[in-house]
This record gives sequence, structure tokens and C-alpha cells, in this order.
Amino acid sequence: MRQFKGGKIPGYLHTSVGQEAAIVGACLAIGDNDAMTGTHRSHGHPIGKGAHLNALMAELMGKEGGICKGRGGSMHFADKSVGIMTESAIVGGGIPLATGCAFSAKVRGVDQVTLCFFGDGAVNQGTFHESLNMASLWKLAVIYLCENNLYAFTTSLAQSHGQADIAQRAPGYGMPGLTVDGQDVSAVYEAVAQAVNRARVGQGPTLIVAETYRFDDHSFRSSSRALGYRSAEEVEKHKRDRDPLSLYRKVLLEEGENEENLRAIEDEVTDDVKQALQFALASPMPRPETLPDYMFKSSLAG
Amino acid sequence: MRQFKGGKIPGYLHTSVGQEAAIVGACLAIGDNDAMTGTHRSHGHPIGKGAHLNALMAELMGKEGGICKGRGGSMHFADKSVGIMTESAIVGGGIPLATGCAFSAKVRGVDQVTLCFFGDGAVNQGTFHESLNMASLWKLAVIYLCENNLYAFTTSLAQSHGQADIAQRAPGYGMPGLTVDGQDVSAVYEAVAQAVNRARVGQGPTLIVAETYRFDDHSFRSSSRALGYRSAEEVEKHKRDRDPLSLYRKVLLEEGENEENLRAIEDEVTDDVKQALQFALASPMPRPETLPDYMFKSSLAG
Amino acid sequence: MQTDVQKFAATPGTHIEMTYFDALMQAQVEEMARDERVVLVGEDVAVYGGVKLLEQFGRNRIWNTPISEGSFTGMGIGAAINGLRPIVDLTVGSFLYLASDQIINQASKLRFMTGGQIDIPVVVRCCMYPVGSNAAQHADRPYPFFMNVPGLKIVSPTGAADIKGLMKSAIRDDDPVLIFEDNHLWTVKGDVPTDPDHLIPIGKADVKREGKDITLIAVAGAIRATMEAVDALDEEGISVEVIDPRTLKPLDHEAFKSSVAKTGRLLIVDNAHRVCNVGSEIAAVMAEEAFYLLKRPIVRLSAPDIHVPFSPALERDFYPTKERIMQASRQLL
Amino acid sequence: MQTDVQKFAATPGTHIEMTYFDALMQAQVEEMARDERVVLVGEDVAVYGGVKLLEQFGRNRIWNTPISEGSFTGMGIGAAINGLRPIVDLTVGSFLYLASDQIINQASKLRFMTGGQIDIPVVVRCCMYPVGSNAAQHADRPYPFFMNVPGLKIVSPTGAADIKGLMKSAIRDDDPVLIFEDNHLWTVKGDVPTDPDHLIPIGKADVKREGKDITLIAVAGAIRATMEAVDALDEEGISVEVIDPRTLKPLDHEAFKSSVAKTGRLLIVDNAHRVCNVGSEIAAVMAEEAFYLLKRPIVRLSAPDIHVPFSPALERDFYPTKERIMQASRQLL
Ligand SMILES: Cc1ncc(C[n+]2csc(CCOP(=O)(O)OP(=O)(O)O)c2C)c(N)n1
Ligand SMILES: Cc1ncc(C[n+]2csc(CCOP(=O)(O)OP(=O)(O)O)c2C)c(N)n1
Ligand SMILES: [Mg+2]
Ligand SMILES: [Mg+2]
Repeated sequence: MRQFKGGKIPGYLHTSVGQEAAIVGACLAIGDNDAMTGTHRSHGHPIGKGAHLNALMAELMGKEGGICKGRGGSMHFADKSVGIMTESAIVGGGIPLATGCAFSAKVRGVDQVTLCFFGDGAVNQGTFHESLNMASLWKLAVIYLCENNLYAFTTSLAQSHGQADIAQRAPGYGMPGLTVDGQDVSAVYEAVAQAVNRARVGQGPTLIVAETYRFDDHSFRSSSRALGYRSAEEVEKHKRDRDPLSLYRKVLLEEGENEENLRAIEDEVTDDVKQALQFALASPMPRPETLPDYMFKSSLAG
Repeated sequence: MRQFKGGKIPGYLHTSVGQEAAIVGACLAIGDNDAMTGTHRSHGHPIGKGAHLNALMAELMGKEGGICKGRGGSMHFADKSVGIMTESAIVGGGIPLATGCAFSAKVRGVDQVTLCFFGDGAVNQGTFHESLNMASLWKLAVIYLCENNLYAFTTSLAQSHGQADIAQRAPGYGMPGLTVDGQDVSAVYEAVAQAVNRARVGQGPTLIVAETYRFDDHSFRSSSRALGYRSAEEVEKHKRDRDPLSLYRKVLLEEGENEENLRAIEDEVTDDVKQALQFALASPMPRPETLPDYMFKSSLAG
Repeated sequence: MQTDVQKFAATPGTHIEMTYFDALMQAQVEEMARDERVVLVGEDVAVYGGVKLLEQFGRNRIWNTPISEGSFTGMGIGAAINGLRPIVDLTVGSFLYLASDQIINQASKLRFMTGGQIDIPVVVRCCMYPVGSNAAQHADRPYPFFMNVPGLKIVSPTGAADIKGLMKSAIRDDDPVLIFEDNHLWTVKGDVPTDPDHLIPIGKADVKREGKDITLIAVAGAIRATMEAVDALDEEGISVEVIDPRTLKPLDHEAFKSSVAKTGRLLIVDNAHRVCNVGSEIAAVMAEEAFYLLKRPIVRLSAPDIHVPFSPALERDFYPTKERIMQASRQLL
Repeated sequence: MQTDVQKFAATPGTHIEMTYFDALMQAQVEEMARDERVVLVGEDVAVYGGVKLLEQFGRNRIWNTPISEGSFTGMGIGAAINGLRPIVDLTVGSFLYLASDQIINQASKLRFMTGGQIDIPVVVRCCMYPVGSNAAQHADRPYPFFMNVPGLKIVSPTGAADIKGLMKSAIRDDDPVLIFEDNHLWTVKGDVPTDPDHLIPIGKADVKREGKDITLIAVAGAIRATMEAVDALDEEGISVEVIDPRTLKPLDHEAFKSSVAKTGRLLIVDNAHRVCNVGSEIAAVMAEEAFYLLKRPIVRLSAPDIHVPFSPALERDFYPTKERIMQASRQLL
């Protein structure tokens, strides 16, 4: 945040703070060879899937050492080496791509599951409908994971969905749809793990709706905070009672994990982030003459 | 048909033979001030809604006397004077337009229902999903009437729908969905009339799936007949047992209508068609210099 | 504090200074007040977008839509066919591709295809965000994309008075009009006529600066770097005539020709990607119809045929800069 | 009777006469046999489309899709990112608008936006049906629409050998390629090399007829009326050099310039609507880079800026005819 405000992070920044359990729980349930696609908000997701923090941070700053060489930026992480295929800043645009990843796995006869993240707002795009239908028809190994944080920008579910229980969209396509507590990392993990099992044995896709909440404003450039589409109390209540980090901390402590160990892990994470920040700040900007790089793989005649 | 084969009807021709009950039953349930939209196959539909046969026939032949002055042709009838707003040859493309008609009625506070025809294949387009959601959200007075003739071109429902009961798509949007025997004109009329009543009192849209069958080939230009996507027996069986015209004839006779009256009506229709044919054949072709006509309503500066 | 309604109310003088963005909003407010068939449709429009039109017009005129660009645009078109005059706000230029089927296959064609039975008075509005690290999925300038399509009118106002007058003309027009704003012009101020019937005709270019040595046609957002360059060139003694097409479809070729007749030299600056952009079309028409007036080759400046990068370092000189415009001008002499 | 598999098997000679459509099919068959990552995706492709590829390749390579152009195109793109080389068949040019978001915002951009981490070897195929009363919703020629987009390669073969060689190059290319066929060329016959590695490079134009008086660039389907006109002009003693760009993106401007250097006269015939079409781009580049070679204004012929009508009476002279091409050529002298 501080880097954004300090002008080190250009463009937009849609944080996924508050949604960590849904993200991490889901990512843990798939393997290294499995694929994932994300959205404009998928910042924690690549971390969950195992991407290198340094290169992610450098990408946020548009640096040469960025995971996408500074071409993609905040909304467009990808790390093919760990199966993060792509993220789409076009709402709903990544759903067909994820479906295609799974389609490819089926055609090639490869045991690979694709985990497709998207938001509650994306559910209303035609791509959701068209893709889920095809995935169900062909029993593709794809998990559609909807992070339902109750709002699309300023628009609530009640203002945008003819019927607000998103999981109920699934039966229309002939696939199971279920809702889980998205602030409970174990619950998300369990649900996704089961769906992954179904997918691996050829039973096709599952729609999973993780009920979660976005703690920050929509993005760190829009001024939607002032617009009053959700109350300060609502936000505070979620931060207080539904923070997935403290909830899971409590569970771990209850399960006998000791405070010291947790502290140590937290410190380690803080160190990693600090180090990533150093790396990113130290990384040079891409040289202007490299602009055309990466446009094409095959060279052109003439 | 004879005119098409004789070269008098250019382009495509997608007949709706076999689907008459679904069409007429639905059209009879709405009033003169209500609106309708159709598809590439909506030939009988304008007749059901009250359009003038002569001008329709002339349009099929691209004549100046055609209802669209020869600009639209077979797949693009419209007769605004009786509420036939438009037909779309882009599968699924008319669904948002129909939704917009109903949206306009709501905003303007006008008591007008829109009847939106489309096929089983169109259900898989994103426009279906997006439009039904908005219509349900805003309780628009629109009836989504799916003529389920079991095939989209050569593709059966089982080959294209993750789940083949189309009416089951409706609950996902929070709207009622029901299936009726599309070969029974009274059943269709009843179902649509009820939906129209719901719509008029502000209860919103309904999805109605009329189970029907296309007797002719997909179109009179494609050679799909030879492609064996459906068996000759299947077609014959439908023609024999499920012809909506003979089915309704039987009902009428059972209800005490006498054979003579029916003959008289049939003769009258035949005469009307013959007369329309005469009109169409006699109508001149549009003059080439009129080509730019109807592109714009507002004139351009400069 | 002034409410938005007060802020945008008509004022007694003949002109008032306001920003491009405020002028756009004022056009909408005035037209919505004038004609109750005008409604606004788009994502988050009831909450976001500068002026809270809701206050004045209520929920029946301002419709927050689900994220369904294809169909809410189609819905706007259907509503236009059936008696409304919707303004469909697609917010970001790059989202127009999601609605292109409805815009092209339906809106641009249906009047013709029904033999003139239906009218489609719909305005499709979007803003382009060329700079500021939006990255390629948010930075497109898709006007060239739609210029090949018959049946559409396309405007690209660059000043406060122009956007007010062109937006009003677009709303009053009985055919589909696409209006492309440039985000980096939003804060530019200008004198705007207060006359509620201040209309700028669709199809008329405007001479933004008179000059005699070179004709420079600056398309849409290119006007900013152009004016800076032209000021500097003036000091060098090079007199450049700057023409803003304002309407991209139909283009005002007569205005271009009159100027070329005077200067014999033509430079076109369009921030869109280079291939098949507005500059291509203008150059092609001039190479056919004004060939004998030209003393030099027609020069075009534009964004390269590369996607808009995220990194500020790569974005910096992506669009034609003041320096490149100056250099190209000097070489034309 | 020959099965399709036999019909399209490679033959011993070096050339074989076949139609444009058969050559296209042969390219697909050969490439699918060569590389098992090549799959075909589209509506009714397993049943319709000339050759029953199913026989040879089975259901795992030929996928009949639901009517969902936007997402099955996106699915093809996703599959390309993940190891396949799909051919997405959108059948009719006018349907490309439904898939334009996926083609533009995803396929054309993602390699760049991921810093080259992913490749997108997808071919998007469609056919254009300009004549025959298809009416405006089925008759578009949307290639100009995509030419403004960086990251796409676009080909428009007009002969049997060209379509075989370009389709094979498209399939083997590691980037997204759009291939536009012209329905009225399907039955045209030509000698096609039997070499299974017969490739035509993307980006290379072809001189279809040598000449010295006029350079005529015929875009895509315009080749038919062009060749008729050129034959007739030849009898009048006017020698026209005909160049077929074959690839629309990137255009082979060097080939155009060499010819203009010889003739000094340029006529461009493109059946697409007039504004911002391929002819605009070529004319603009020539007016900049070949200005001093030109002895006459650059003349363009194209479809008018009007939608394609249904009625045969209105359609007849809609596209540039032999007569109009002849007349324009004569006036260029
Ligand atoms: C096609 C498209 N339409 C609109 C936008 C603008 N936009 C960006 S994020 C967003 C809200 C998305 O809501 P949701 O899917 O719930 O995701 P969330 O932001 O809540 O994670 C919108 C409307 C966009 N980027 N793409
Ligand atoms: C967007 C689009 N995709 C494909 C086609 C080609 N097409 C025309 S009719 C048709 C089948 C439509 O099936 P359905 O909706 O069931 O209607 P039916 O023909 O059975 O009445 C197809 C694929 C088209 N016209 N538009
Ligand atoms: Mg959300
Ligand atoms: Mg059907």
C-alpha cells in the first residue's frame, strides 16, 4: 500500500485483503502440475499457487525483473512455470480461457485440473454461462471458484442478480454447485479438494461459491470509498469478526499450535515481503527499445 | 417452396413447418399493442402476429413491395405497425433486443408485453444468460419463448447442452420456467396467456419451452438433410403423429366443429397465400439507385 | 456546498468556463431534463461517474446494470427501437469489443434491414485511458474498429464546448452514435456556451488553429501534444494549421481539402495503433482527391503496432510526443 | 466411391488440380495428420463442412460446439495456451464480432502481457458470403476491423495453392492467425503442390499478373472481377500488374512499392466497405513512402459505406465490377 501511495506502483491496484482464506484454501487443494487462472484482483492467488514473490512485486512496479517483464502489471500476473496461466482484467474474460486449459488436458489425456477464479460480478457475463455449459457437457476437469465478496465495484448482488444464490446457477448446466464459508481456509480446502477428486476421475466440473468479503476499497485508484455503497459498520464488522487470518490463527492455537511458532511464521512472511520489495525497488525499468519484445513467437516474413 | 426452388426466393429459407402451434398459440396470447421479436426461422410468426401476408411474401423475393423494401429478406421480417419489432439472423442476437423492448415499456410506464422467440440452440448463447438475468432482476414484462425443436442445425440437445431440460435454466435467474407441448396450440396459448398475466401485473418474465419439431430440413440451401444427424424415421414419425395442424383439426372436429367449415377456412388461407404470391411476383424489384435509402433517419451534415 | 444539480444548471451569461468532464455531464443533465425518453444505462452509473444524476432524475432514468456489456448494450438498442433514447455507458474503450456484435450486427444494421421501419436513437459512450499504466486490456482506442461499419456515427470531441455540443447532438440524433472520450482530456477547461440548444453538428471538423505552412489533422486525444508542438513550432516561425475532425464518421474531407489547398503539406496525428486507423483513411482520401494539391508525401504519426505496455518506462514515448510532432513538421517543409 | 481420406491423400506428382475448398480441407487433413495437437472446434464441424474429418481423426480431434461463439473461441485460445493448436471455425465472417473480445483482449494481447511466457498458436477461420442474398447479418467482411489490432496475423488467400500453403503456415505459426475465406472462391480450381511441406510465408504478397502500366492491388475476393477486367484491358492494350497481398497483416509494402516504382499508377480494389479498409491502409502507406513514384492519384474501389442488401437487384453492382475496374484503370492512364 505504502508503495502505491508513494507512487511506486503505477496504474490500478485491486487488493484481495480479506479474501485470503478462499484463495489459499483453493490453491492448496490443487497440485503443482495443475493450472490456475485469475482476475484483476488475483494478487494473493499467484502467491498461493507458488509464484515467486520477488518477481510479482517487481511486476507491480513495472520493472524489468517483473514476472511479466513489466508488460502486464497489477491485473495481469502469470507464472507459467507454476501453472498460473493468465489473469484477465476483462471481467469474465478468463472463464473461457480456463475452460480451454481443461479442454486441452482432456484432449491430450493429461491428468491436470484447472482452477478458475472469478468474482460474483463476473457470474452475469455471458462467458460464465457459455463456459460452464461446455465444461459440463464435456466433463472437463475445471473448478469454477467464485469469490463472492458481495459487491462488484459498487454494485451488490441484490442489485445485479435476478437470484442471489450463485450456486443455484449450477444445476441449470447439470453440474454441482455449492457454497462454502470463504473465510474458513479449511472449509474451502475441503470443498475444492472434493471437487478436484471428482474432476480427476472424469466426473466433470464443479461450481464453488466462497462467501467472502473485500476489506479494502474496490481499488486503490477509484474513489468509490466515498460513494457509500456499503457502510463503514459493515466493513468494520467483517474486519473484526470475519478476518480469515485471525480466524485461522485462533483455530491453530486451539488445535495446539503455539504462539511462538505462529509468530515465527509471520515474521518469515514479513521478511519475504520486505525482501521482495527490495528486489522490486532495485530492479531496473525495462529499456524503451525493448518495447516490441514478446509480441510474437513466430518471426514474420519480410 | 416451389418459388424457392424456382429461383424466385434468393438466399436462405428456414421454414417453420411443424412448429405452427407453438408460434400461433403464443402469438394469440398477446395483444395488438404487444411486441414480438423473432429469429432466422420466424416466418410463421409475423403471420401469427398479424402482419400482412402480401408484403411478407414480397420481402422473401426481395421486392420493392416487401415489408422491409427488399433490404432484409427471409431472416429479417419486421412489421412495426403490428409490433413485430425485428428478427435476428444472429442466433441469440434478438434476446437482448426483446429485453430492451420490455425495458422501455417499464421505463415509460406502458402496459406492453414483449414476446421473444428463440430456438434451443440460442439458449447456449451468452445473451440468453445476460438478458434473462436482467429481465428477472427488473421484473420486465417479457416472455422468453423457446421453440425447442430438438436440433440446432445438425446438433442435438444432448450434444450441446450440459443439461437438456431447458426450463431448468430459469430458477438460476429467479424466474419461473415451464415446458409445454408445443404441438398443442391450446396448451401453448394457455401457458403464454398465464405468463402474460404475470407480466402485466409486474411479476416479471417467464421462460416457456415449447417442445416442437422441425419437419423440413434446417434450411433450403444447406445440404444438411444428407448428413444423417436425424433419421428419416424420426422425421416421418413426427410428421405422422405430431403434426400440429392435423392434431388441432382433430380437436376441433371432436369439439363439434364441422368438416365443411374447416375446409372453408383452409381454402381461404390457400387463397390468401395465392394472392400474396401474385402480389409478390407482380411487385417490382427495388431500383438500384435507391440502395442508400433507409440507412439513416437523421440527415448528416456536410 | 453546491449540489451537482445547481452546479450544472444553465447560467445567464453566454459562456461559462468548465472542464471537459463537467461539460459532458452538463450535456447529459440538460438533455435528460429536456427529453424524458433519455435514460442512462451502465455499470455503477448510479453511484460512480462524477455527477449524481440520480438526485435529479431518480431510479427510473438511471440504471445500474449487471456486468453484461453485450446484453445491456443490446437492451439499450432494443429500448431505442421501442421509444426510448438510451445512453449506454460502456465506461472503458476496451470493453466495446464485448458489445460489438450488438453494436454492429444489430444497431448499425436494423434500420436498413427493416426498410426504415425502426429508428435506433442510441448513444454508446466510452472513455479511453491511453496512459497511466492501465495495461493493454484497459487502454484501447477502438474507434478505427467501428469506422469500417456502415450505419454508425462516431464522434471524438476534444474540448469542453465540443463535447457538450456533440453529446447533445448525439442524444438528439435518431441514429446510433458512438462517442469516444479521452480520459486525459477530462480536466481540460474551456468556455462552454450556456445556450441549452448549443449543438455541434455531427460531421463537421473544426479549425483549432489557423496556419499556412502545414495542415495538421489531430485525431481525438492527439490534440494535446499537437497544441504543445504547434506553439513551439510557431516560435520557430513554422505556421501550422490544426484541424480537429471532431466527427470520425463521417469524416469532413472538405475541411481537410480546403486546408491542404492552402498549405500543400499534410501531417496526421492519431494516437490509435498505426494500421487502418483514422489517419489511414484520411490519407487515402487525400491521396485520391487532393493529390495534385500535395507538395510533399502525407506523413502519419501514431502509436506503434504494439500493445499498450504497463510499465511507465515503456509507456512514456508510446504515443506521438511533442518532439516527434515537431520533428515531422520540420521535415515536411 | 473415393472416401474423403483417399481424395485428400498426398499424391505422387508435384502438383494436382483441385478446388480452393478442397485445398483448404487438404491443408487441414495434412496438418492434423502431422501434428496431433491440431484440433478443430466449431459449430456442426463434425457433420458439416465438406470433408468428414471425423472418419480419419475421431471425436477427440473434431469438436462440435454449442452455439457460443464468444466462449468456444476463448476455449480455443485457452487450449492454445495449454499445449494444443486449435483451429476455431467461426463459419461466417459476421459472427466474428461475437468473439472479438476474446480474439482482441485475450488472444492478441496475452503473449505480450505475460512477457512472453505463453504462446497462443490458434487459428481462427471464417468464410465471407458477400453475394447471394445473405443480407447484412451474414455478409460482412470484417478483416479491416481486426487490422488495427496489434498481435494478430491475418491472411486472405484467393487461390487453391495459396489457401493450402497459407492455411498450413497459419497452423504451424505460434501466434494467433485469422484466416478469411471467400465463399465465391470455394469452387475455383488451381494447381496445388502435393509437397506436404508446401508453405506460403505469412507476410508475402504475390504478383498474380505482370504488367507495366498500372499496379492493381486486389484484396481477397476482389481478385475475381479484377482478373476479368485485366484480361479485357489487356485486349485494349493496357497492361496491368496485379498484386494479391495474400496476407493482410502484416502487409507486404515492399512488394507494392516495387511495382509502383515500375508503373507509377496505383489502383486498389477491396470489396470491404470503403472507410478504413485495407485499401485505406495501403494508400496511406504509399502516399507516405512511395509519393514521389506516383504519377497519378491513388484510386480505390470498394463496396459503398452501406450495408449489404438482401434483394438481388440491389446486390448486383454492390461490389466493384469488371466494368468499374476497367473504367478506373483507363482513367488512371
Ligand atoms: C468486462 C468488464 N467490465 C467492467 C469492468 C470494470 N470492473 C472492474 S472490476 C469490476 C467489478 C468486478 O466484480 P467482481 O466480479 O465481483 O470482482 P471483485 O472486484 O469483487 O473481485 C468492474 C465492473 C471490467 N474490468 N471488465
Ligand atoms: C451467432 C450465430 N451462430 C451461428 C449461426 C448459424 N446458424 C443459423 S441457425 C443455427 C441453428 C440455430 O438453432 P436453434 O436456436 O435451435 O434454432 P432452429 O434453427 O432450430 O430454429 C445456426 C448454428 C448464426 N446464424 N448465428
Ligand atoms: Mg465481487
Ligand atoms: Mg432448434
